Amino acid sequence: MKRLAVLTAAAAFAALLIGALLDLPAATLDLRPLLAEAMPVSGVAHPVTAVLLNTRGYDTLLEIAVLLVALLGVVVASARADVTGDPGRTLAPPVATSADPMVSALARLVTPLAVIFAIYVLWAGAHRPGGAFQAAAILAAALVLLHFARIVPACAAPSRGLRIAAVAGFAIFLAIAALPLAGGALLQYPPAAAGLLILAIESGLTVSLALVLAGLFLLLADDPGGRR
Amino acid sequence: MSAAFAFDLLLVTLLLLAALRALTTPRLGQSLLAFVVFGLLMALAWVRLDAPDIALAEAAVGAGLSGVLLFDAWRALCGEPADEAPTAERMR
Amino acid sequence: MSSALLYAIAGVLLFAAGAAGVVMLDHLLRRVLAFNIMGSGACLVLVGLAQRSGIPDPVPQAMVLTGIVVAVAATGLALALIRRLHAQTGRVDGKGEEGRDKGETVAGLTLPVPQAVAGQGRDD
Amino acid sequence: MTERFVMLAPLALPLLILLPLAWAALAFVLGAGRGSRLAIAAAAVQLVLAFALAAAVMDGGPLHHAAGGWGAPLGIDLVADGLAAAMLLLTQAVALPLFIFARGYFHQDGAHPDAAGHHFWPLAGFLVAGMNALYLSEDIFNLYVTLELVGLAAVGLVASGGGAAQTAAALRYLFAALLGSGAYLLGVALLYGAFGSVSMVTLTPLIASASASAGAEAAEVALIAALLMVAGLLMKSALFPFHFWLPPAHGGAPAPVSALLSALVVKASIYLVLRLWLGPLAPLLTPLAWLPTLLGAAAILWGSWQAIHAERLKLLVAYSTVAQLGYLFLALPLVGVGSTGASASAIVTLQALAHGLAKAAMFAAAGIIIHATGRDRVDDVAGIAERLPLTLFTFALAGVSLMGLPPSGGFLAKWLLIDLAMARGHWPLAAVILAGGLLAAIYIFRVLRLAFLNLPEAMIEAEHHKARVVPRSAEWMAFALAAASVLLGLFGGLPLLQLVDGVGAGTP
Repeated sequence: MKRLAVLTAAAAFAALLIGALLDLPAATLDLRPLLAEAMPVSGVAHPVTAVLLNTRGYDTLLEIAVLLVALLGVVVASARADVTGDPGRTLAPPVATSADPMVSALARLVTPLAVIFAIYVLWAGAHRPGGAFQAAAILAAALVLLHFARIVPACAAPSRGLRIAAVAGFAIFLAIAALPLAGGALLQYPPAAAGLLILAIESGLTVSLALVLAGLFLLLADDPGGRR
Repeated sequence: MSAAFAFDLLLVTLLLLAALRALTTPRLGQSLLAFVVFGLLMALAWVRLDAPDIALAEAAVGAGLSGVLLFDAWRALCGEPADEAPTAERMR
Repeated sequence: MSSALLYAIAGVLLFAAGAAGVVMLDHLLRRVLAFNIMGSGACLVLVGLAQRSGIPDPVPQAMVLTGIVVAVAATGLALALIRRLHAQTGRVDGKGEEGRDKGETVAGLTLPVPQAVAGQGRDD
Repeated sequence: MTERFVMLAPLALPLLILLPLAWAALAFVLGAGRGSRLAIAAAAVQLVLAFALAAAVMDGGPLHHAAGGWGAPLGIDLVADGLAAAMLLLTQAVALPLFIFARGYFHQDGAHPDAAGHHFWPLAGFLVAGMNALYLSEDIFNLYVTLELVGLAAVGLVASGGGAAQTAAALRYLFAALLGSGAYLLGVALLYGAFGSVSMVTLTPLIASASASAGAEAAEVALIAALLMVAGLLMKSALFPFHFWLPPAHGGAPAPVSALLSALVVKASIYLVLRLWLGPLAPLLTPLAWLPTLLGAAAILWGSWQAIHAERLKLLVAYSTVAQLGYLFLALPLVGVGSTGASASAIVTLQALAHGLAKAAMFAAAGIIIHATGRDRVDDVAGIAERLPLTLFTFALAGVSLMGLPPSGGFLAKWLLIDLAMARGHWPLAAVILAGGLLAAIYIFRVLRLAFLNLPEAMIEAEHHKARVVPRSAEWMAFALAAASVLLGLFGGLPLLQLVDGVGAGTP
């Protein structure tokens, strides 16, 4: 009964909205010309990167905070139920089973390639599609592969070093966002230095995002508390 | 109707079918598989929408990382994929 | 109808299906799928509607990239919580929630008085 | 002093966001259970900043800050008007005493912090940063990101309780929050598709002209978008009947977390409903104002009823939140000013502040009581008056504000609301407000009556034996919050109303 009601409501909603969209006139305002005007001083040549790290860079700053919060939540959820007040415990016991040799070989082969490809994608982001997030996703995928090859262990909680590395990109971003406050607005880069600052932010973010994204997986992979 | 539009129509249909399958198929494993297919089709849709950045991110994250996360969670929740049948019944 | 509008319409359908799934489905992993499908639908509407003229619009594209990251973050958190719930109760569905307002039954199981004492239960 | 305050104010907008982000990240690096002193020091600075901001807004009107220097519609603008300044003040004013409380609560054993508090500090930092960012943003997509930041941080905090009940409550909360923000995001997408902007300032005239011209298709899409956004936010605000996720989440979390969530987090999405409803979406939604009001009235009655029958102490307090949130929706059809000259939004803000302070105090007091008795039953409160007189007094003071007894802030807000409702001829609203006060009195006196029961000496002795003592500082912080809620009615109310209504603000 509830199912029928929900399905009917969803179908009615979709029909109503699609009907309204079919004769929706063109948007009143167009940001494309505005963005095109801003491009020369944005510090990058690729418009999506300009929006992501310059005109709406503040969104991205908060978005990284959301990722860190998710990582924290995963750390909370993977804490063992019997956890005592011992903040020092970091790594899970090593995994007993050995990896498939094929997977190991593949991981050793792919990882350097992934690093090179990630650096390329990061660098390309200034001119064409690509950037920090995509590069980080590639690195994270490599890390997950290394985990399957039993080279990178799963963690119960990230160690101090890992935490610093995971936060470093966010910290760099935060510092670069705060610096212009001395004379202007949050994240207002001087146009001459914009390109360099964006590259600095993106480089930091690539490393940190890769660790956070891989962390979401590696913390989960260590089954919390085991199955009772 | 141009060929490009016909392709879009086909892609949209497949997208909806993959989503429906992911939501309704009784076996959870197939459902997750349908979701990964859905992610790849989404990446294709982003290419058609002139958004290669999103396509790259969607393929790497939407289909790749989320897929791995989901399959790993499924394995942890339901034991080895081999004994899926009894658990899958409970899933419904 | 332009191709972009077609994708926007598909986005509406995906959103509706995903939202219905989040409300209706019992298995928590399926709800995560449904939430992701719902989010993808909203993203398609955002870019599709903005590009009805056929010219790419970088502003909504950047917003969608942000949205995807947020969705991954939420997915990771949801999966971690689901796995913890499974480890603690053996359940992976959202059933038996009716009794939960009283705080005694969770996921159909009767639990000791919830550790509202901030995890102090161990030495009581 | 005041001049230095005002000079500081324009910087307060970005700093209130950057500072908590920075200390949250630092607390994460420091590791499990660390960072409490850092958080307390930073919260004190934030409180000063919020005061400076409120003083400057009171003197000179709204403050603007264009992130990236672009300005809307291309960039994202931060705006602090009276309403935002008041909410920022509430957030910092509740956060500082609660952090001191939490430090005492989680660190009772000295070196080893409680497991539930391991990740409290970074999560609380991100939570506060998200709320501050939410109050300051005028960009509806940026607001989506802040909503997710607040939502995920709150879910993480609920889960930090550690038990199965908390995990289940956190999941339920997470799915409700994700459904809500998903609907909000679709609304944003539709508005961008129809008007080409996500800035509220830019959207306001565009939506107004679209809804004025008869038969415009854009208005139809905009209406659907408005309904989606508001419905999503109401889900996150736990307005009846979307309140199902709140009692287990707020009632099950560790006390400092419950206090943060009940006092602050739900207010954030309600603030956004008001901001949108009275701002850009007003031309579309004004005819529907009775709907949230009706639900608000239902929430007051239903929440109070559940609180009266709750078996667990914290669940009682959580249901009281469901009821008290209802008041915040009563004012929507009352736009304009009453005989006292205070606008509906100013009165709602006053109620939000009074409830925020009182509820933080009440959850903190409940936490202390539960610590002392080791159990979370309302019946176990028996005899607590002798053992924890200060905490019981705190509970009673907070209750005074929730019931709406003079001279508390809750009294002033409810009295102004009744006055406004009568001035508009909406006497049923006045009746609901009075009934809500009576019902609140029932559930609060139910606790107080038990607390003053005389237990046999032997039982008290036994209870004392297993008592876990919360540091005195924690008890005093809870008391300070309750006292602030009462004093708000005596001293803070009028300046606050002026702040929100912009009375006395010179032309900038």
